Amino acid sequence: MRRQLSITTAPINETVLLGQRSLSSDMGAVVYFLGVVRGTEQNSIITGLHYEAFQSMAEHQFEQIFQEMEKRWPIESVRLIHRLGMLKVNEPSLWVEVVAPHRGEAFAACQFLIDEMKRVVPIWKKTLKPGEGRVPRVPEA
Amino acid sequence: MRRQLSITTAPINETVLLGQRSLSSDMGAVVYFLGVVRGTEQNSIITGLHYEAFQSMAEHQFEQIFQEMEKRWPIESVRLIHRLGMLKVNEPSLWVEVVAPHRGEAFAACQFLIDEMKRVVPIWKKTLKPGEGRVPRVPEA
Amino acid sequence: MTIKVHFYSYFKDLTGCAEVWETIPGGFAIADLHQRLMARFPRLGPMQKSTLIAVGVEYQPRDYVIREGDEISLFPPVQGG
Amino acid sequence: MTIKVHFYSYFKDLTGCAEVWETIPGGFAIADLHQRLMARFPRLGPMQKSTLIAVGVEYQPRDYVIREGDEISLFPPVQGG
Repeated sequence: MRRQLSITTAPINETVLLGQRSLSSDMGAVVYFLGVVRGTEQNSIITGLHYEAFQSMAEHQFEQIFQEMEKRWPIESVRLIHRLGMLKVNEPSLWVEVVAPHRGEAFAACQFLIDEMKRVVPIWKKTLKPGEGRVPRVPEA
Repeated sequence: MRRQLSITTAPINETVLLGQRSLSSDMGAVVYFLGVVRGTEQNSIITGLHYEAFQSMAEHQFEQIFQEMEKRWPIESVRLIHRLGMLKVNEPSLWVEVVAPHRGEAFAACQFLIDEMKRVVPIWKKTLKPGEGRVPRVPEA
Repeated sequence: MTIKVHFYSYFKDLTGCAEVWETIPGGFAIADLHQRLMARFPRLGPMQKSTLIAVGVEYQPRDYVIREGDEISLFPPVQGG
Repeated sequence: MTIKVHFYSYFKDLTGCAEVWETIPGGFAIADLHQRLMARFPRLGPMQKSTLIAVGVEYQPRDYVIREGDEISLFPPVQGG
């Protein structure tokens, strides 16, 4: 299983990523997930999100998830890009591509990857609210 | 729920489709599915597939699936393109996009749409094998 | 009455045509029409169990009674995607 | 021994720093270090139950015994995506 991982402050360029796709003739299914910054967070209006990572651990944890995916499904390749830094509403924060022979395994593997990411990969977000330069990081008691 | 449906002999242009995406600020998840012609069909090498539709019924059946999706999930938009005619190996035959507030509903709705399509939408494929101009349409007994 | 019947996918090869007209009595159900067509086109016989039948753009059960102006379509299991 | 401790996300605000050094005795477990840090930075206390702790780039259980050269990280629940 090929893997490509990027945890980066550079914007996600979907068109460039599509152009770099490689697919052998046995592959019949490609699933993409795009996570986008929403304009509300816990029912409050926000203007953006700031993402931070513990980079080396995040990369290691993603690699462990990739290894588990490889054991479970006959996936040809996985690519994942996670944005860091300040993102505006409507900007993509996460882009995932899974290439597999059939759709069942492509969907299952893509969802597994995102579920596991949300469980173990050390990335955090802070909300930016209207009128604030930066919100306090500490959640209210 | 906005919908866009195209059952067409024109090639699927993913870049153009991405450029036409519209996403309100409440939407946090976009799921894409791309179905691609594989180089084998029932363990035989093929060079391509020819897709045929009962067009008016296919459009009606898709519309019924869209209505069911709309009832079940808070989807903002669905777009689906299905190719017809002769497709080579590695060419996309199906492109689906589902935009929703969260990933759970986006994945569920996208999979529901494809599963239902495979159950009720009148589209058929014929395999084209190496050395053949066109394969016989009748399956072997 | 006389109704139009369409064939799709390899049913066109089995029957040698994309559409035919059938003259049927009043009260004829889809199941009756299917029997009539299998008699006329014997190669449809082996596909009996898996044949899908629509009236216009909707699937209909075997006991649906055909009405004047209905267009009936017969086809094998669908394979989109 | 003296070990390095890192804080991430709003734990940096709760402690006022991104990393600190702690001198600990041999046989000290992660649970012991966590108690020590909550005494030193009382605002970590309310987060005790949800605090995640890693050694290097791996999560470790509370009874993991800290070794010379280990780098320990404390952070709140992760929120990628």
